[in-house]
Amino acid sequence: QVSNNVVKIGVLTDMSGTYSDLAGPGTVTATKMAIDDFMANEKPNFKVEMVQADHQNKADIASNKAREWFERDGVDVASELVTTSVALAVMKVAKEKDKIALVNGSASTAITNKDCNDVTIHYTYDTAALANGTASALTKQGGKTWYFLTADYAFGHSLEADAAKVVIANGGKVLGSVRHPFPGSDFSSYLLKAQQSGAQVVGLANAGSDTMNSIKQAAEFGITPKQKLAGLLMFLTDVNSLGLKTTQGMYLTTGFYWDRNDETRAWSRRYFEKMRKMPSMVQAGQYSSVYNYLKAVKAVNSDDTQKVMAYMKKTPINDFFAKNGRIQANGRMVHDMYLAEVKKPDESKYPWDYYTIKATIPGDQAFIPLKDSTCPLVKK
Amino acid sequence: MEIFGVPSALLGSQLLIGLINGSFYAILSLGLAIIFGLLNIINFSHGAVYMMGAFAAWIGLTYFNVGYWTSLLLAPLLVGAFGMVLERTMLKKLYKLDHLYGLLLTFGLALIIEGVFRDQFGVSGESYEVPESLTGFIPLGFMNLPVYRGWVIVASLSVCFGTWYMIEKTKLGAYLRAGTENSQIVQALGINVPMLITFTYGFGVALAAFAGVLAAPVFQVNPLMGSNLIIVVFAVVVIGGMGSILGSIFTGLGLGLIEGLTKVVYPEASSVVVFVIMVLVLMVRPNGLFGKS
Amino acid sequence: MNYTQSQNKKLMVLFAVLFVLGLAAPYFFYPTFLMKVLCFGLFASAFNLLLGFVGLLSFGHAAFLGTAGYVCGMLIRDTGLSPELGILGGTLAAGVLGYIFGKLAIRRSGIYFAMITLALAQMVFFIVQKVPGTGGEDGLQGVPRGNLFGFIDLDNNVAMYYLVFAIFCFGFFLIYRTIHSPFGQIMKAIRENEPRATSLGYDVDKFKLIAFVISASIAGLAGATKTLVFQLASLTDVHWHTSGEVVLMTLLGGLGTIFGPLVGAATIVTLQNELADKVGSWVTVIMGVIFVLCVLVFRRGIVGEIQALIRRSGVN
Amino acid sequence: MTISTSKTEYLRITDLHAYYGESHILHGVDLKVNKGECVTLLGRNGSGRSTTLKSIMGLVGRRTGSIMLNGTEIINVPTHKIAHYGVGFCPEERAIFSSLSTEENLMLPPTVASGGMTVEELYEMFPNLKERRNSPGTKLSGGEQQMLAMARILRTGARLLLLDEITEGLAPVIVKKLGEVITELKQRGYTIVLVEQNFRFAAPLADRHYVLEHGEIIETIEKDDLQSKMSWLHQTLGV
Amino acid sequence: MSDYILETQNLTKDFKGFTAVSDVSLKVRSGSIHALIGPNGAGKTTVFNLITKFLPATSGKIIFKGDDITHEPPAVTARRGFIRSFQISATFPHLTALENVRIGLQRKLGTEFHFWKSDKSLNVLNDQAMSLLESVDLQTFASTVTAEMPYGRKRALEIATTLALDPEMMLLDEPTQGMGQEDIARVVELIRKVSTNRTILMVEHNLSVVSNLCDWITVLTRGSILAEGSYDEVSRNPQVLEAYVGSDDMNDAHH
Ligand SMILES: Nc1ncnc2c1ncn2[C@@H]1O[C@H](COP(=O)(O)OP(=O)(O)OP(=O)(O)O)[C@@H](O)[C@H]1O
Ligand SMILES: Nc1ncnc2c1ncn2[C@@H]1O[C@H](COP(=O)(O)OP(=O)(O)OP(=O)(O)O)[C@@H](O)[C@H]1O
Ligand SMILES: CC(C)C[C@H](N)C(=O)O
Ligand SMILES: [Mg+2]
Ligand SMILES: [Mg+2]
Repeated sequence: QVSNNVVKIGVLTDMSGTYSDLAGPGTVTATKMAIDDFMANEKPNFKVEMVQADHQNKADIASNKAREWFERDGVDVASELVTTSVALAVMKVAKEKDKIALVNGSASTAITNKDCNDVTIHYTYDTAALANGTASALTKQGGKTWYFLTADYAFGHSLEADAAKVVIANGGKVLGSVRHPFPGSDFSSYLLKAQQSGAQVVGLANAGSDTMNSIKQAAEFGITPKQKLAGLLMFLTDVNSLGLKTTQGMYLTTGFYWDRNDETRAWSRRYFEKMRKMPSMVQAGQYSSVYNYLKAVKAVNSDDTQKVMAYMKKTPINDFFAKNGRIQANGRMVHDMYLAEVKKPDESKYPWDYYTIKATIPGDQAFIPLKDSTCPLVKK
Repeated sequence: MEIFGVPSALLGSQLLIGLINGSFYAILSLGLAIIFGLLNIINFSHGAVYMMGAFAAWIGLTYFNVGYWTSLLLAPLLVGAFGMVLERTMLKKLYKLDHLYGLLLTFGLALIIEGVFRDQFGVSGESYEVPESLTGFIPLGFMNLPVYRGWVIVASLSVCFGTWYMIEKTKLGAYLRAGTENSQIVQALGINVPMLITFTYGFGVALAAFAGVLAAPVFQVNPLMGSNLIIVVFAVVVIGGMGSILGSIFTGLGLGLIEGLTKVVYPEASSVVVFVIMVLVLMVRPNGLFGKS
Repeated sequence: MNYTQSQNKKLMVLFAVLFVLGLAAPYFFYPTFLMKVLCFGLFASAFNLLLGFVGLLSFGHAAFLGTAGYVCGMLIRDTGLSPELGILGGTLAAGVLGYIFGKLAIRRSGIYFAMITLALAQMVFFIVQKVPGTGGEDGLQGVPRGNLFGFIDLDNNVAMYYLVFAIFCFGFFLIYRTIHSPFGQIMKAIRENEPRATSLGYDVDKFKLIAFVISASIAGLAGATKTLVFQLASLTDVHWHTSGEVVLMTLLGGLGTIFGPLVGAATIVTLQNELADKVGSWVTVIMGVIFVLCVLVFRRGIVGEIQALIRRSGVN
Repeated sequence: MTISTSKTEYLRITDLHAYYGESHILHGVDLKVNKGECVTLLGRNGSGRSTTLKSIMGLVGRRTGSIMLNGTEIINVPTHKIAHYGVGFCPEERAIFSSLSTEENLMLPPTVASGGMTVEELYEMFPNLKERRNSPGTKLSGGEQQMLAMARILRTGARLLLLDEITEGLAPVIVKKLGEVITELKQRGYTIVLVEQNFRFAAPLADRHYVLEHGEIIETIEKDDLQSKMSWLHQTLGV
Repeated sequence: MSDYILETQNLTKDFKGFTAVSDVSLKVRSGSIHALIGPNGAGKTTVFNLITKFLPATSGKIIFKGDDITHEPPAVTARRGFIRSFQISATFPHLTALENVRIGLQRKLGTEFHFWKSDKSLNVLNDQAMSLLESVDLQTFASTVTAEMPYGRKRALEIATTLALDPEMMLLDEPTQGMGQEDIARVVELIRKVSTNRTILMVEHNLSVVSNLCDWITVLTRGSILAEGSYDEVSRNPQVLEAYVGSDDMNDAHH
């Protein structure tokens, strides 16, 4: 009963902008891998097609494209959707057209809280999980006073707020914060403020090139190593381009690390063959979410949104990406997160050998518990 | 001691930082002003060539083991030569037309250059280390000034004032200024204007590339590093007075300072303050601070 | 005289043909795409009124598009106004903003005019980003289309299309009329020789200001309509890239031609739509190449080149 | 100033056509100037006199034909090189540079040969310029700019002067002075092509007059034949 | 009301320490043709610019028909019937000759701001425009785009456009500059023709034109008035001869 006997997956991502390294073309490749693997392993009686588009991090382009896909092209699911504004816009269209949104790159907890809906799955990570990993680890290690450098937009605010909550909950104190325009290039004056504040930890509630420039300049002004820098959101790609010399010793939280076990290594090597880069958590999450979506379609033998969503929400996820992952009523995919420390240059033995996994944060500690969700779908 | 509720030490350090950023603005807007002056072209690709300068340094170091100091000389030369090729093959055809066309062409070029670099190097960019000889701090009392940042100020101020001197006080500069107004007649008076134009464009581009090399150790070397900057640099040139050399230097430094202050008082507005100033200045002085009517 | 009369007749025939095509279009093309083209076509036409016929390069036109979009969206979503009133409100807001911009910028000329409009638009961007209720980076999402005059359901794409088409025709006609009016005649004179027009006793600034407000209002009309179509207003609409894009659309289509901006808008919108998915990150490179070619080879723009071609073959 | 030098051919133009874009302006101009001679180009507005001078300098879009300067073909030589061959051009729009002071304007063109006038001589000739030497070029009055444009090329040592309407807008007292200057230049062996409306000024200076109409030379009048052609000139040009 | 339509009182203009016009008190009699002559740099153009408010005066007053207009904006002054021409020809190059003149006429129609009206509503002005073109002998050029007209004809067109406003007073800055003899004669005739019932103030170097046309002459040197009077008076003034002509016969200065 799959309509037209084709399941159409749309990959809507940032193909050329700031997030194109951590998501972008890599997620397209991951999607193709998922489809190919699914076809080979599960031998379904329907066809699977993929379409892709570049949303350039613009909510309007994304919403247009999604509308066009759903209305005209018979796309069943819009996936990846990096950056929160894009995700929120596409979620609205998906809801209106009764199609599915699989969110991977975006971070904001709003997706499964006040802006949640019943056609969305937020898969890879969110700001709460990041805060619960990095912020709590550092506070527990004795970094009791914090100063935040925050990108002045929804994502930054959300990350700062979540991290501050965790710091305070662990007995720490937030000495202040400064909001910088997004995107920025010179962070020295904010870093000086952070320095002047005397905080033990400087929390970077930003992402991408903002984080990278902050880290680099912090070293230049001698902020590190006197004060500790916490990159609240750092991807493997960021570490790769900054280099270990600059990032060594930093803590970060990730939903996936390629070199964690044999299963992750096996998949990542296959990915590497195609992209000549190791996957970020977003790219791995994209594969996993698409694969599991297709499995659900096959299981219910329908691409009907409600049926598929219902099946996915009740079926645990077990693959190289997640063990015992489950999708909550609000659309949040709950799985283990990992606290990683960046290796020193001389500890790194082979290419892409960047992290030491310090701890596994169990899913229910990493993500906001369902009872605390502000999502209207969650019946209290 | 406190000023505006800000400790004066913090204020001092912020002003100094502002000055450092201002020196980037100054070199970039200087190049833009020179190009606008003689070619009547608003060089939208200025940000892209700045980025190319930074990448030239990075590529030099990574693949050819060319050090910082050599790059500081070599990158502007290479990128400048690239600029000259652009001028010879494309810009040349636009001189008789409205400004608009030059702006669009260079806008297109910027898209191409940035696109190609993005495809080659990705958007996260690359890291370039501060050269060994310029690491460390100068303790100033109210802050530790990284030696490298100090060097940035020194280098850019020398380049700016050297350029100013060349243009305002030498014969070559007189040719340039005259060529700015009526290149046909200057040529009829016996000066090789096409060559002059090509070199001027090359020089302006080289200045941007020089700024790029200076910036490489401070900022992440990134294909989009210039496109974020270019609008602000435009604003600097306009506030200083289009085509005015001294104007762009002083305005660049001044705006750096003002931006620095804004970052202390109301950091979110630091990206818009330059535009507020631009409107205010143009209300009072329609041709910019140093512009001629 | 005869020549222009026959020209006029041809133009009228062309208008009629295009009108019929416009009516039939949603049955052949994807309506949402057509609506986007019409909105940007109107926006570019409004811009062209200023640059192509008055000679003022505004580099901040996105401010009008965006402000109207946000105002319209907020009126409809947050105060529950009907779509027609929302659009009206957005258009008025853009007109008022145009008056303010105009007052501040009109005395400057050339590149200074362009830059001061850019600066003002950057401030608008900043304000839109900061003001509560706009949704900041996320944009103003979830604007309901509602019912036109209380009974036409705009969630129906075809109904929505005809509304957009009607709005486009209205705006387009207003621009055409303005160009070919007594006012337009003086505007032309001012563009050709400003000091002379002053010396003939015309208050040049006032003319420019009126033209600016008309252009801003129509840009606003386009922006408000766009918000209704996409049910969303975002920072892109007020970003300087959009101001730049409209320059490109106008130029690519043919500066100072009646249909150029529409053709340019259609071309760019199509390119962005179709190309982005096929070539991935090379899209910016390809766009760049198109602009470079357009400037170096087809300077008159698409419509301008076609006109020149017709004129040449007509002469021979 | 021997007879032989004054008879050497210095400039010869053969079948010169010039175009601005699509409009064909000169339709086969032929003329020649010997060393040390002064010739004028006469004609109504728009007859192509300025275009002839600009064609010699290579300032016109497209040209065909031949321009021989002192035995060298220069039609395909870039403008700045022509100047270096010793041609000084005083354009009708004066083209004084506003970002340069009067003195910088004066000093701008490179010296192309020895024997040009010194700055002192020039200031003596045009005292207005001396007085305003430090003020920006375009702040000069119309007439002062005209003087400066003329003075500028006298400094360089150029031996062939192309002068376009140099008396335009000048007070009679200066016009008279310019007449004396040209006489003196001729004595010094300069070759001069003069485009003039002011026939009263040009007539006594010229060795030969070329009359242009619609981009063609319709008449050549030697100095000695001037009297007899006066009424014809009156008719065609209204002088 | 005095006989003088325009008066300046102690008009002075300083350019950063350089006094281009100093203390000029000029009186222009209604209905006369008044010439302003003087050596280069005397300040003639500057006086013009001051009177037409293209430059602000440093000090002094400008009085037009008894009203002090010193600080009025230029367009307002123009609407008083006080129109200037420019030293370089000032037409609207891409409009036809007829349209050029119509621009002048349109103001009287009062529809200049009507952007919602069709431009066909301007056709009522065509007859009037045509007759103005005839008055300067340009009827054959009516539908020619101005850029394609010969220089002399452009000057004539400019005058026709100015006449369309039916000005009481016209200021002409070197109206014959750059013209051939034939055109000069035509323009002189034209000026004479339009001067009926009007006042004309002109700057002119061509003394034959001045002697031919002008009722009254003011000679400026170094920013101040050196002499005033009829052509005969002025041309006999030895100071004028020395400063302006450089010989003892004014007739030497005729072209
Ligand atoms: N840049 C140009 N583009 C197009 N046509 C031109 C250009 N310059 C001159 N012309 C045309 O060329 C013709 C000859 O002009 P030219 O300047 O040589 O005349 P002239 O004899 O010097 O007259 P004038 O007294 O006006 O200086 C005129 O018809 C003029 O309109
Ligand atoms: N804006 C200005 N700044 C400084 N000096 C100026 C300015 N305008 C004119 N001058 C000077 O004032 C004097 C008078 O200039 P003006 O143009 O009025 O002369 P003019 O009498 O019209 O001369 P001409 O007959 O040569 O056109 C000149 O010496 C000139 O250099
Ligand atoms: C780092 C980014 C992928 C996150 C994105 N900026 C967001 O808003 O969710
Ligand atoms: Mg001429
Ligand atoms: Mg003058």
